[in-house]
Amino acid sequence: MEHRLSGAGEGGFVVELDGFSGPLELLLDLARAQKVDLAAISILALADQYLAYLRRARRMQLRLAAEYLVIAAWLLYLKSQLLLPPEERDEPDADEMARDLAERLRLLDAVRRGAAWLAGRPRLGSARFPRGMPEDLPRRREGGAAATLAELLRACARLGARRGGEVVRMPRPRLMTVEAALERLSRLLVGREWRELSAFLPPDYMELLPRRSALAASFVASLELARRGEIELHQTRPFAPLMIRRR
Amino acid sequence: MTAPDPLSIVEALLFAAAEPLSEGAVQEVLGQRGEAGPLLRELQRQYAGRGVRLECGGGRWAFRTAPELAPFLQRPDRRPRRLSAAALETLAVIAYRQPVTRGEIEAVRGVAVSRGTLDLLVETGLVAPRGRKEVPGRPVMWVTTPHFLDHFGLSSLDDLPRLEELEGASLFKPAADG
Amino acid sequence: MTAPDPLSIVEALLFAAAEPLSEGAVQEVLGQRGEAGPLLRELQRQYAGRGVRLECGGGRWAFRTAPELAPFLQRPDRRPRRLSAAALETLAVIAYRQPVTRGEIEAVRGVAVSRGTLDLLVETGLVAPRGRKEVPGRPVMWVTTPHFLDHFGLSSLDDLPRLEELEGASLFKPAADG
Repeated sequence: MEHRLSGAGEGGFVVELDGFSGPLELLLDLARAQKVDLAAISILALADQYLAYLRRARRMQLRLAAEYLVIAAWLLYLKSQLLLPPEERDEPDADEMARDLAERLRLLDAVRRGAAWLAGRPRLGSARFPRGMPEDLPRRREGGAAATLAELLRACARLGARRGGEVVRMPRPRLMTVEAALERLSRLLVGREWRELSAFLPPDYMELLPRRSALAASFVASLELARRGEIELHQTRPFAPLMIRRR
Repeated sequence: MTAPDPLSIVEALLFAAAEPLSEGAVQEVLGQRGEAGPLLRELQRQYAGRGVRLECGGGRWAFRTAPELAPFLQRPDRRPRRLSAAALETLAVIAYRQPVTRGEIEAVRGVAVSRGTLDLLVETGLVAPRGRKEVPGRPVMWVTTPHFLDHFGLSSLDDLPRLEELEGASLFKPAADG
Repeated sequence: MTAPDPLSIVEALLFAAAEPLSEGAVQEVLGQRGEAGPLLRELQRQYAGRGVRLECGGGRWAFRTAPELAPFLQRPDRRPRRLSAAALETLAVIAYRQPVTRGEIEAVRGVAVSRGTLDLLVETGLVAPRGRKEVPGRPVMWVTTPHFLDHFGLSSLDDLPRLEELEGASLFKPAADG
């Protein structure tokens, strides 16, 4: 089955494959060429068909949309896995991946048939017509508005587009910075006796989040002071209180 | 397919027509399938006494609801009012930010909200006042009504796409006319 | 003035309306004069086989011209907006998998839902947002509307052929079972 390749895509050079809106659709069309039930298609044959198709497209010096190449790479990998005996595969679920792909193709196929079925229905306005001169009688309560959901959503979208100029103010969280902790520790730590690091946390940082931030900042500050050789750190076991003293 | 009944063709034609049709116009559609004159009169006879009549005025034919039924059909006293772009936008702000004061609506839209706009939205039953904001001046806050959901066929306010979705996902991205 | 026939009231009401009416709306107009349900079904019976039919889609009733008369009623100025193949396919995914997120539609079709496709479907009143999926990002889910049924002449979503039926069709018949 031969397909024409034509039509310039929006990007100018990237060419969409004629009639296919994506790789999955191309795969479906190729699968149909196998003329078997979709449940029984050979994924190996399909991978070969797909790759051959893309090679032809490239010979015609068409640049393919990236998504086609991604699927090509994936199919190539899947093919390599399917060809190996199961015990030598990197991908233990290669058969399952192949089944998934067949399943997706079947679903897409069914949905496309559903779309064709809908298109063939006697549609309102082309095969069935409403009253040409409605008399606007009913609905007593409808002294109301005439606006559609689409109109409302369009108004919403206009708001969204304008939102750029809006200023959002958030309360500044009271968190301790490492700089502040460094300054505080250097100032408060005097004498050479061991003291608990937590004893140096500011007393007004009692809520959970500020307290954690103060502890974390003080810990980092203590590491920095130790690195500078100004203090010593000591901990007897994991999670035990961290003791510090000036050198 | 069996050939359609010419009377059915005339009936459907008149039903769907956007204006009263002359006998000649009906004949043109019928072609060789029948004679417009007798068919129109037969149709008129069939509809006599029903809720709908086939009327002929100035040589043109049209279906009309029976005039004596008018009192029972509850004609609305007002035609539904079209909402202006400004009104729709105000409605959108209320829908997303409710409860919201008029000042807050103006801050979002960047323009003053005229009294008439809010009045119209209240009259059409789409929004209603709900309490006051505890700030200086105690301005009224506005919310959407259950009728709002009903009118737009939404099951809850949650059905409205978020502004980011409208923006990012291209849904109703305002075109250049925005 | 003699009391009007309730069947005539229902007939006139539906004839006058542009949009389909629910049984409840008809009952509201009827008041104590009759029971909407049986009257609607009687009217539908009377119009069966005529040029105009009383159709019921999603529980809402409307007169529509008989589909087989379409060739006589085509008017170039009244064609509905064309739906592209992509739009129809998107619509089919929504119809079959509703409620469904944009991401799920894309997964089925294997391509991004292009800008404007969902807009068009909302614009034509065929789909609407309904609720959100409880996954990260809480994306909006999409469903078909009552107008979707009216537009395609369906009485309910059950009228859609089942996907499994569609799957087997024509092209994929296993070649004479080996």
